[in-house]
Amino acid sequence: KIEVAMISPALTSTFYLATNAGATEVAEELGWQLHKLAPDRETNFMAQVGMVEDMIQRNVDAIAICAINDKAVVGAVEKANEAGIPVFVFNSLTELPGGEVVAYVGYDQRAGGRKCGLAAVEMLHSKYGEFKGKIAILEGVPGYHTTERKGGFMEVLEKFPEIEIVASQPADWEREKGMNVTENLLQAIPDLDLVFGCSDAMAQGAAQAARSMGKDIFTIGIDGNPDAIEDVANGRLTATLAVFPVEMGRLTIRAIKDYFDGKDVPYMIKTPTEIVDLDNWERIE
Amino acid sequence: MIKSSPRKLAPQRRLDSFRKELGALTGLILLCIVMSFASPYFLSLTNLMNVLRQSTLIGIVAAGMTMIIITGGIDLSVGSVLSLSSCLTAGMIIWYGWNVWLSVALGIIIGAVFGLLNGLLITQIPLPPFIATLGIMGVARGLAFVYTGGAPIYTFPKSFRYLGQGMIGPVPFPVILMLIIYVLFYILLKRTKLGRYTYAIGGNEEAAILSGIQVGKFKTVVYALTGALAALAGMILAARLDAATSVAGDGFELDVIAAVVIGGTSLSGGQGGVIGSLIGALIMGVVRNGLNLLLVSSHWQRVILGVIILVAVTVDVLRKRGVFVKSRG
Amino acid sequence: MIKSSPRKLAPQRRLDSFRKELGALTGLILLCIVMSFASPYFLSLTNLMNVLRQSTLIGIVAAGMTMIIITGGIDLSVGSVLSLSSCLTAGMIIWYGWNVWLSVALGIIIGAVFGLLNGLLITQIPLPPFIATLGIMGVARGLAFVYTGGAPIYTFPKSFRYLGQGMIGPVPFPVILMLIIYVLFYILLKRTKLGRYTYAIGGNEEAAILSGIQVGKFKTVVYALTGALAALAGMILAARLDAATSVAGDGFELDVIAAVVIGGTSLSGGQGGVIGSLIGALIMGVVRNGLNLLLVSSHWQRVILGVIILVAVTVDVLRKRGVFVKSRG
Amino acid sequence: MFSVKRRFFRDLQRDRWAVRYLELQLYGSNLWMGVVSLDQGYVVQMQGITKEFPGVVALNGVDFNLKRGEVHALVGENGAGKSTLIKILSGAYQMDRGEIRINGQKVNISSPRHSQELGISVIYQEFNLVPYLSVAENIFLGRESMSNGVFINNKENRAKAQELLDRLELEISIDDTVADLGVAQQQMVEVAKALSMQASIIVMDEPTSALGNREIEQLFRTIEKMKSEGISIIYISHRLEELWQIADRVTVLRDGQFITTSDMETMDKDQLIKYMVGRDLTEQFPERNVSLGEEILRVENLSKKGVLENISFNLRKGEVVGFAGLVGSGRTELMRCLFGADRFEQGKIYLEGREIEIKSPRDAIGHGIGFITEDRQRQGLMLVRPVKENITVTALDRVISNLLIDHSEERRIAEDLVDKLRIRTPGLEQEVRYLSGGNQQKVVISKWLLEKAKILIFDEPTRGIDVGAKKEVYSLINELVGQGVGVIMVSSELPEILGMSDRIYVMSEGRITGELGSQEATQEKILQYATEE
Ligand SMILES: Nc1ncnc2c1ncn2[C@@H]1O[C@H](COP(=O)(O)OP(=O)(O)OP(=O)(O)O)[C@@H](O)[C@H]1O
Ligand SMILES: Nc1ncnc2c1ncn2[C@@H]1O[C@H](COP(=O)(O)OP(=O)(O)OP(=O)(O)O)[C@@H](O)[C@H]1O
Ligand SMILES: [Mg+2]
Ligand SMILES: [Mg+2]
Repeated sequence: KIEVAMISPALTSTFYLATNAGATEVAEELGWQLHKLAPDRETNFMAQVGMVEDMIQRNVDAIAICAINDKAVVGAVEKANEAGIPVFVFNSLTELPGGEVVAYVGYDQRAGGRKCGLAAVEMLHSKYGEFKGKIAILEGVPGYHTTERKGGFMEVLEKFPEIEIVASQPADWEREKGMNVTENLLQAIPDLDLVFGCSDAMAQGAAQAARSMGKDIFTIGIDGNPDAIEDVANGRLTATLAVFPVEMGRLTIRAIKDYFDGKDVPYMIKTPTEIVDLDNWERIE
Repeated sequence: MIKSSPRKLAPQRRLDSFRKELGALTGLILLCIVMSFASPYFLSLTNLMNVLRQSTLIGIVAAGMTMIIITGGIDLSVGSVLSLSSCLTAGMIIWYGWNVWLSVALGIIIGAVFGLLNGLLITQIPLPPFIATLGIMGVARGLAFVYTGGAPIYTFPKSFRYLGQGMIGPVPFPVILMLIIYVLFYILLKRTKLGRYTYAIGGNEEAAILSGIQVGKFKTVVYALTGALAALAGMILAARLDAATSVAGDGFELDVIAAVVIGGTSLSGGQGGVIGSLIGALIMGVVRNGLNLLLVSSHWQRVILGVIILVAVTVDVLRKRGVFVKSRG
Repeated sequence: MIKSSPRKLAPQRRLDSFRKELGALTGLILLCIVMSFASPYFLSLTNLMNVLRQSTLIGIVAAGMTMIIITGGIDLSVGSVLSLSSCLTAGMIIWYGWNVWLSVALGIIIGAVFGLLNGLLITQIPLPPFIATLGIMGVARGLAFVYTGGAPIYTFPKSFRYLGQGMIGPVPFPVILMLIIYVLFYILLKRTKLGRYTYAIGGNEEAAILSGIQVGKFKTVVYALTGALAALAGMILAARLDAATSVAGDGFELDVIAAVVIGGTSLSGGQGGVIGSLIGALIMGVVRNGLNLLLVSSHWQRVILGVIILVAVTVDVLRKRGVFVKSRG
Repeated sequence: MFSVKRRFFRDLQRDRWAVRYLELQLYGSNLWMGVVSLDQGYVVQMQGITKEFPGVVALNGVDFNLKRGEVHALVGENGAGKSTLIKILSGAYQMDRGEIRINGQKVNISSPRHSQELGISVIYQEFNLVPYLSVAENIFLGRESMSNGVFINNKENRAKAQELLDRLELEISIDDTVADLGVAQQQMVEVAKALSMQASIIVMDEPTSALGNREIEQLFRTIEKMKSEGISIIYISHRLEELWQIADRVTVLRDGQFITTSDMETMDKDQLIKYMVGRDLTEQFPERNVSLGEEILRVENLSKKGVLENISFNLRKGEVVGFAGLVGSGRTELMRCLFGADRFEQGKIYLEGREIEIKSPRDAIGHGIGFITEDRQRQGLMLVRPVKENITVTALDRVISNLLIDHSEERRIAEDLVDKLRIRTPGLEQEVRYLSGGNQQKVVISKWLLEKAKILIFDEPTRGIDVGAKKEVYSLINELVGQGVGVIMVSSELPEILGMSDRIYVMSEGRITGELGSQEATQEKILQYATEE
């Protein structure tokens, strides 16, 4: 029986639950055994590296990992290489600076950020009939995801100098902080038009804050978690970038299967992303 | 006849003790003055209400934490208990469709039970409070994850949301709740047996035992109360966010402890009071709000919050030192 | 309180004290036996080396933390200091291209300086250790973010990577380093003035002052040492991962404190020793490793780790109670 | 003058700091002038010392002079300022005004360390040992001998410690942990520690208050020896009788004021007391006329392994039963068992004829038993809480109505007791830690007077309290027995036991070795039973 270890950064958000769910689905079809591991929090990469080492001990047949920190996991990947265990990376398309990875499965976060940026510009344009408005950004804990997503978003917005980025504040991926920060920002910037959250949870918090203060602003998140899509459907969240984590999980296991079958596995497997708003939420799984 | 030395007048002394509790108030007022000059948005009614609302969670739990710290203990588990009980309540309401208020009551009872567990570990084994609550912190957080599977539970009925989002006039309902809790805890500490014994235990546990105080019982009650408050804070948070999550309240315990200590309650036990803790919670709220209003970058916010904690407690210590100079090596 | 119990002869007493330090050893051995039955992968040489390697960070910092806890203090800032100094060192090596060992030395000095700062705040103001180090924890973490901008600094030269990845025979270099540190700290505690005074300060600070011990100085040294160890751990981590990041060591302080307490050092100060802490760190390492090997889900891992902390310290307390029966109310 | 010089040189060989001390003398000023002034003059001169605490003037222009090689007693009521004066000398407190000269040189003593360097060593009133360190480690704390300047030379320290203990004829092991020692043994360790400093000035703040006769004799022999070596001693005590035995001169303080200094020989006890309290005080043990009632307490065959063996005794209403014995004879242990603070294995306790079970202090209090502990700081008081709260803590129910504490009632009750026991405090809200030792003791006693007890256990009740207050405690005990309370009094002061008890039990090694009626009891008989194996 084939054993695969699927190591996530943490199981504290819906996202990795979804990737795990997709992976489990396919693994069960194949009759494989899937070990789903994750450290206690998304900052604990010491524990994550430890988990890779421990899985090498268990001599699993393949390791799929979404690194908390792509640089930090290289040593562990090299060890897996030495032990002859193939490594797959999911939810990232950034090449590790070392170690051999069979394939990367993920969406382009920067491109995702760009999509959100475009959506934001569109919203503001539809509101004012011209390119203007004020945007605030809610950042996650500093690191790769925040950098990429915010970076992509900014790439677009830089092209529209009339649209002002009035604030970029930390909310640590947390819904509560997203809410508190937005409440405060709405004080300082009463004519704020749009909040872009680097994750759904923060965007949802922002939306909640606006509602509680009786303000009408646009809110955009990234992830497309089921609860966020529901919020979009109910008009509580303006939009979210769906990145189809379940599909990502499925694709990861299928890639491993193809590898074992000796088929050609593309080095970069891109998963789709799509902006979900009131118009198209019904079509999203 | 032995001449008794001149007795200082009672009223002045009482004022002293009051002033001691209000020590942090000066800090709060100063901070508010600075803020209102620094940002024109600060002094608006809605912003002040925001600050209050954002301080309620820390504030509510700080009331119980104050009592724990006065007994000479500490509780690291409040953040996890907050999360676990809000998740369980959310599950009852949303997954099982139970009556809202029954679920809330059960959630608070669950919080109290975890507090009780802390108390029993601390008094019956006895484990040091730091360790007992560190263990329970892991257990409660883990159970919250196990129960929810890591996904948020969301969309509450309106009645429940009132807990976090309701307004009474211009004042948010949770703020009213917090004030009521503070009135109750003030009376509890100053006017009841439990309160008096809380000070006695922190003042000298052995003497308290030998004075016939059931130290174990009273300590346990204090932890249970705090557990209940943490659960209540969990409800308010869930109601406010319209979602209960297993990651809520991560690092919350340190904020609460900081608020209590900024408020002048000493970690060595036996001294302090709840009014100071309320002020401490408000100070933390004003600082966070202010940093947002001033659009301070995320990285610097952490630095500044750290510095504020240090400065606030330093001022408190120096103020007290004015009264009693202790020699050191 | 003066406990009465039949007097013991000197040699037996000394054996007692040794047994006390090794109390946690029984637990470690039991755990290993259980694990080797539970998982066939556990007892392999590479796995044992993994466990050792995974325990080095907690282990190294626990040596210093033990001294701090013996003085009756605590240090919450070790995780942040670990991160900050590793980021700064990484910056020196990678961004500015400075000499590797100079940068490492500077990084360790920076760690020591933050420890010193803790010590000065605690002894000169004086702030309670919990608060002083809580503040510094925020400040150091914030500075790490400010310095790196939140992005990791990566790809070290090979010479630096040796710190974390090197092997001496089958044994990882950091493990050797940890053992050396433990030998040094054992001697430091048992045979030098600093060590003796560490116990004295924790046992009765006032008596220490009145005995003419410069309590402030010695305490500060202990915090500075721990800061240096935290920085060293930061280097090892960065070298091992080949990247330094500003989020490293989040929550690390609680693991370190747990290891020290599991090892039998009491949070009330005056008692304990480093050997126990090493064993405590290994216990935590074995448990984490074991839970991974047994494929326990991350949600349950938290619960189990919490329970293990509670059980380990409970056993320790009950074992000690066999000797000293304490009355409670 | 020659002998003084020789002593300096012996010091020089004996200890390194003495060299520094000598150098200080040589270079700092004129050594030989110093020695001349030493010869006829004073090692310590304190002039116009003033120290204020918030709300209290602890010392007001006090003068104090100490001659070389003398034992100088310092007496005064509780709160007179004795401990404060010596804490200023030891560098624990800084004075507000005044001047201190050591060996004729003006000094500004800045810290305990500085004071030690000046050759002053202090045995403080409250214990200052580190509980988890061994006896040897405690003795040399801060002054360990080192080998190669890096490592502590444990062997040498232990040898030196053993030598000291032998000199004091102490039968404790140098490797014992201090926490495991009894109060008296701890006190002797403090003495050993002070001796080990080879100081030229030793201050003893109530060294005998925790000691039994045997230890006191040892201590006095040691003091004599030190005196003959030219060491000067400041000796504070409330046990006035012993002053004539040991002291050369005496200085009296009252209310922070200097009253007089005089030779011990020219002073008689009544006069001394008059100086202390400012009025005549006669009849140390007040008359008592109480007829004994029926038996209120009977203890049968109480045993606790290794500590107590087959203890049986009884107590009647209105009776004062004294428990005498050497230190460590198990009296405190027995009382703790009786009070439920410790567990015991066997034995029965009957209260008014009915067998009762006592598992915790609360049970004991519920049965009407009160216990005034011997260690006030560790077992009696909440030091950071106000006087008021300390007084009412045992009987909080009396001031609670409708679940709430009635603050004015509480104040009234507390104020009554403060007046009744003449507790010297600036107010009811003063934190107990700022009271003088004796006043702290009174607070401990007062909290048991609120609770209507049937049986009160006094463990060393007069430890550290002044003559006037002692008499008040005795009157209080009389008043209590007059109301039908049964009193058990544990005391290491034989005169007190003899003067107060209706009956005396003598304990030795955890057993009751004798029972004496008040008529037949004498010091000799008690001592004989007390040393019985
Ligand atoms: N740290 C302090 N803060 C405030 N008041 C103090 C402090 N220390 C002592 N006092 C007060 O100073 C006065 C003198 O106290 P001190 O301890 O010197 O008395 P004492 O003569 O040693 O008495 P006793 O015989 O009871 O030990 C007392 O009234 C006491 O309450
Ligand atoms: N911590 C201890 N370790 C060993 N033996 C002890 C300890 N404490 C007391 N003992 C012994 O227990 C017995 C009873 O001591 P206890 O303190 O009850 O006596 P006591 O007569 O009240 O003396 P004291 O006047 O010191 O209170 C003595 O044999 C004593 O040596
Ligand atoms: Mg005194
Ligand atoms: Mg006794």
